[in-house]
Amino acid sequence: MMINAWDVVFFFLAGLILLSALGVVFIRHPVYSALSLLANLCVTAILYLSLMGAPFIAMVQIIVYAGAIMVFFLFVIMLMNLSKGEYQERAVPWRLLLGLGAAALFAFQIFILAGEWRGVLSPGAGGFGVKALSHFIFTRYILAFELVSVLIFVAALGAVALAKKKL
Amino acid sequence: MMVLILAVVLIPLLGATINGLFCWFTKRKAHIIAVPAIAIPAIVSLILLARVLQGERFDQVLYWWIPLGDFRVPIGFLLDELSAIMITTVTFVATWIHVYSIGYMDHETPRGYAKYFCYLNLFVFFMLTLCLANNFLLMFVGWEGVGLCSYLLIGYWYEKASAANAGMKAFVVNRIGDFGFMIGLFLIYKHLGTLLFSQAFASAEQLSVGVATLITLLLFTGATGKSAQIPLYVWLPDAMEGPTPVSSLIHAATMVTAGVYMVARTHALFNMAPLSMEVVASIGAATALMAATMALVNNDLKRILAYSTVSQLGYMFVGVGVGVYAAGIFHLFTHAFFKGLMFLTAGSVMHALHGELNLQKMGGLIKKMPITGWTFVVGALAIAGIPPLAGFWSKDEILAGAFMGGHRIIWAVGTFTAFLTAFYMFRLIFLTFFGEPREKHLYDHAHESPPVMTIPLIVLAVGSAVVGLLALAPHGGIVGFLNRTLGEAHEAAGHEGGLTYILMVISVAMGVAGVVLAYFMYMKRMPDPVAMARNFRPVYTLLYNKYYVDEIYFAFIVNPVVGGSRYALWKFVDVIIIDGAVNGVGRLCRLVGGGLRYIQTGFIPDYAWMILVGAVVIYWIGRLF
Amino acid sequence: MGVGLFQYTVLSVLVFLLGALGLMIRRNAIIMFLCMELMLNGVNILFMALARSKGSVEGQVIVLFVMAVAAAEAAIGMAIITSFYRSRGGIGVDRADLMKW
Amino acid sequence: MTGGIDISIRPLLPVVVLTVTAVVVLFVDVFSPRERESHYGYLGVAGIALAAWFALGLWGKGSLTFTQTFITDKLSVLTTLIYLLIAALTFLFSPGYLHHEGRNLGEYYALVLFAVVGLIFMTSAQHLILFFVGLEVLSIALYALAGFVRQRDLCNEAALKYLFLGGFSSSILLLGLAFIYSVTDTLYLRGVASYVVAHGASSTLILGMSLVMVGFFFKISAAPFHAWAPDVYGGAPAPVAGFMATAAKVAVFAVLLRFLDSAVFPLRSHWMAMVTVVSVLSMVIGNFAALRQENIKRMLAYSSIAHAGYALVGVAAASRQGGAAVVFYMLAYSLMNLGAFGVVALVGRQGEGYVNISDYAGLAAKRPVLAAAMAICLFSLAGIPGTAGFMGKFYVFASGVKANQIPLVVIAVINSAVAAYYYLRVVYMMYMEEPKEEYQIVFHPAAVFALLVIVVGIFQLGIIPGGLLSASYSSFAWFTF
Repeated sequence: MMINAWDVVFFFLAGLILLSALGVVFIRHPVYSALSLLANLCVTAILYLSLMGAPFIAMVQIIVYAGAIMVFFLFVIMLMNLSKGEYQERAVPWRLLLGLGAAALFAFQIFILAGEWRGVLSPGAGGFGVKALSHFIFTRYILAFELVSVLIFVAALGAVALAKKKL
Repeated sequence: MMVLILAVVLIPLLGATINGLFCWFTKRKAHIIAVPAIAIPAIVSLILLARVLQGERFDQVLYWWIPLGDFRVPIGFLLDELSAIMITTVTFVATWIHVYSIGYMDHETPRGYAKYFCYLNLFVFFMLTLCLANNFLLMFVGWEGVGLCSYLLIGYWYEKASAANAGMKAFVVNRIGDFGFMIGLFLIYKHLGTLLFSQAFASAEQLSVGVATLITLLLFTGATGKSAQIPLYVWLPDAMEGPTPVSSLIHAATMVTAGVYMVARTHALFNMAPLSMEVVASIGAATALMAATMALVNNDLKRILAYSTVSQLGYMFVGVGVGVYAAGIFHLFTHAFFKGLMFLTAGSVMHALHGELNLQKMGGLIKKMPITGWTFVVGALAIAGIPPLAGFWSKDEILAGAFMGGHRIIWAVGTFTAFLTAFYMFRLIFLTFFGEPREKHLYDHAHESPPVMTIPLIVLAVGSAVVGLLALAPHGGIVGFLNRTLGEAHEAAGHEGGLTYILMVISVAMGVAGVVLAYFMYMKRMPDPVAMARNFRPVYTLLYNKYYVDEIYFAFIVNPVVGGSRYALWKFVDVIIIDGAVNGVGRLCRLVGGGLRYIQTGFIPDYAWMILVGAVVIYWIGRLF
Repeated sequence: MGVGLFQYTVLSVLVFLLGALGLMIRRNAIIMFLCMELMLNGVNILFMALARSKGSVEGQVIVLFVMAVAAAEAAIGMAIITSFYRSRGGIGVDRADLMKW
Repeated sequence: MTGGIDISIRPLLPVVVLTVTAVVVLFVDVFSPRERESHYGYLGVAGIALAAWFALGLWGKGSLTFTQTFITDKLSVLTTLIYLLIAALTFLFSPGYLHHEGRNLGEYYALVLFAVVGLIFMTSAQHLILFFVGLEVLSIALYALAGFVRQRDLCNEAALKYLFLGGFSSSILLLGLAFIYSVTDTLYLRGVASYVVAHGASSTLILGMSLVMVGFFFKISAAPFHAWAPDVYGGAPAPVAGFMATAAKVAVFAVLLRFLDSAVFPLRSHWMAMVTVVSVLSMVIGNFAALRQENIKRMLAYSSIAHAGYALVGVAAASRQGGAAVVFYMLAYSLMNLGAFGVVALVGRQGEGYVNISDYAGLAAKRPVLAAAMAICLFSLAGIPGTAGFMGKFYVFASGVKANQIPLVVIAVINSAVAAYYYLRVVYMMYMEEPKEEYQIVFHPAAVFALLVIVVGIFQLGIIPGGLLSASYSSFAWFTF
């Protein structure tokens, strides 16, 4: 059986994604944890770009997630200027075990269905352009798209109401 | 006729609304609203009864309460022989109890006074709804409503912790019974597709015996709660914490009989389920006996009456259980008079003695309060089954029905209970009204109650004396009248034949024996020969000559019964098993609740864990089915 | 056997579950929030893979919506965490213990 | 490219009005002096009234617009009216409360209005992504509202808990959507159903369905996804807790019914089992935990878990009657819960220092009207006949019986018998205990008016429920079950 070069890319990226995800979960310091998530999001964007032919989504992922949201997170972390004692959590083994157990159960129930996922992904570029995307957004998803504007507005409104210094 | 029925139901509601909303205005004048609000329906009920006597019936839907497709529940009323008797009884007794309350409650705060009458009227409204409903759901509304009013009225003197707790207990125990009723009601809807009495009973014969048994047993569960039968009777003695007129109206004359009424009303279903009938009769007999034995040893005036009520309700269930529905309802009818009367006299005694209820502190009160005393004696004679007073006729009817129906054991239990009934009632009388006063200062302050209280006593005493004679009215008397609705019971239960008279003699003898025994036990030791010998000379001389027999009887029967009831029944069965079970369920619930609190750690990661595991569980449940 | 939907689904579910695990074992509110973003990212991977395997761009459109939702949640989430930090002087969720039982 | 879009503004009118009102409130907030702040509530109520008028105009005029993603049917109109009623009542309760807390800001009213927008989109959505975005609008507004009195520690805690658990559950829901999409190629509700009819069920689809239902169950606070509810309702400002406990629940029940019916009805043997188990767990856990609560808000929260369980009996019936019963029950439940939380808001006073059941001792002697309103709400919650709560329960249970769910109904009836205990404990406190101290309750006329509306509603639904019952019944006319 020949090993496809694209498969190697996939497993490499998947490994990086999982590794950085592990980093998010297990790194103690919030800043490094956040950076790990940043790495995770960037690698995911590369995955979208390289294997799924979705350059637009990849860009949005980088700009919105990595650019805006992550900077926001980091900003808040810096703002709080946490002392070492605050982020040094004691590891609670039984909680870890219980959590792992629950996650394992959940993974088990999902992975036993593997036989039902037979779709094949042809790797590489040549996906959909922005035009195809926008077609969907402005037909089937137009109402949802409009609603997203309300969503963002509500989030901003709520954030201001909760966090503004003087109100 | 519709207008009259609506008047009967709605006028008490109107009274309650006025006193409820404007209690700050009506205050001490609340009775001016409340008494007519119940007296007018009483008069209207008599008119309705007269029209029913002429053969009129009424069964009509006012409007569709739930008007959907095949699921339709109306608000509608049914007036037939059964409900006519019920509403007449309820309104008549309630009227006099309202009048009595004017005197009894005059120490209350003005607003409390108005509130009291508001609750009382509201209660009558729900009771009449219960009696006049033409479908199960409306009946259930009345059923829960009387429970609610009972809760409010038992807890009326809420400053007393015991009163407030008793109210709570009554409500919760009643709810346990109600859930049986509600499930029974759902099963009726499921199997018969209707909740209307007329349709349900007409198609009752389609039910299989098993389903009918299940339904009737569930309905009977409701009845045991409301009518204080084993095992749900525990609330009734505690309910005596309420004002005495309330005990009289709700916990003796009307609400507690709702279960009996319901069983009689649904007799078409019970007829389909012989097993349920057996259960009803057996529980009724067991309750009658057990409550009577417990009454033997109690020293609390109202509690004795409460146990006596439980016991008499047991009789009524024996009646409906052995199939002589009319006799059960007849006993309900007479019982309303004499038990209402006895509670009111007890209230009168309390009123005179500043709330004292202990028999051992009383004695000789008849000299101070002759009307109260003698009316009580009338009531006691009635309950003891001494002819020609009311209780004799109805109790005899039930016992004869049981015997003729082949329920010999139940008959024997009932007859023995009749003996006990007479005994404890006269023990109460002798200790309270006769003999030497045991607490001098209480005695000295005792006084007869004002006329507003004594007139209702006299009226009800006359009622207790004469209503039994309705049994002798033409066309089969009241029983024949009720049988127009309830259907002829066993053919064998006819009134002819020597056997009937033999049974009658036996039950009278039992009653007399009880009275006599009580006399010897409680008067002989503290003789007041002048008064007693004059009043009871024939009985006195008769029994005096058989002294040793009585002594043996006492040693071998009464002592074991008394001792047994004290230690085995009251201490063990009542306090530990039944009270324990009912309270234990409550405690268990609270314990489970306490345990459940600990999964609520307040820690977000734990909650997230619960959600994830819950998701797994839900998925597997869905997948496996 | 090339890389197919199966591998992508496994990847996405693993990322999702790592996020969930983080929510279940961490106590630092900000890191828990990062883990929530991780969960959403996991779902995104699945939607992207579905878009690819079905040859329909719809999955990608959904991803855009999920990103918008994530951004909104981040805004409100940071506000709440800031507010919490102000009132409790820290962001350990074990400080949120006034309400239990 | 334009052929596929059918834009029609009429069905959106209520939403548009609400959005505009929210923006107007914010503008007024900017340009108004601080003293006139209490008028936002009335402005909001006016907007709600206008929206309700437009919504009423849609009754009976069904439409399916925006490339079949937005449906206007009787169910959505009826529930829209219910949300508007809830929001209006919340607005009547809020000004007094917020004024005391020094947080009577335009943002509050705008957030509530936006939450209603989210609710309307959720119930009208025929496409699961539209539903999801609507759900998020609602959730984010509620996160902010839960922590709105930000100087109070409890509020912050409530907001934090709701944020994390809400986010967690909506991620799970989203994963479920992904699985459903992977199987059926569509996220239209009807599309899912036609796929199942054509191709049969697969385990992945059941997985997706169960994950989506976890999201629903979380929002209606059904056990075992209920753990957030007591903490969040207990910590959130009382009017907000009332709003969360009612509006969101009504909406999610409506969506649950829509989803189960339109999308996965062919899988009913699977979801009926799930709903049944969740229903039993909710009733038992909610009731038994409520028995031991000393804090009245937490008690009401646990009771709302139990009520979700009762209403799920109607869902498990999987019948038209069951659906109608659930909608009816939800309105009844909303009224009585809003009333109870409204009284809590009034009695709690500034800082909600008085939210223990023992703080209600003797309320009846000092504040008879307030106590009477509370007692009526509690009696209704306990299911005393003559009140809305009884009628709702009866109708739900009857539909369960009809659908042969006898054991479930038996459990439900037993539970409602147990429940009487803890509701009556509060009544007992109010009417049968001596007052501990002077009650300094500032009556706000708007709040009293709201209580009046609620009490009248409770009796109206309990005594003459016919109109609403037929309305909710007809709102399921096109339902296949």
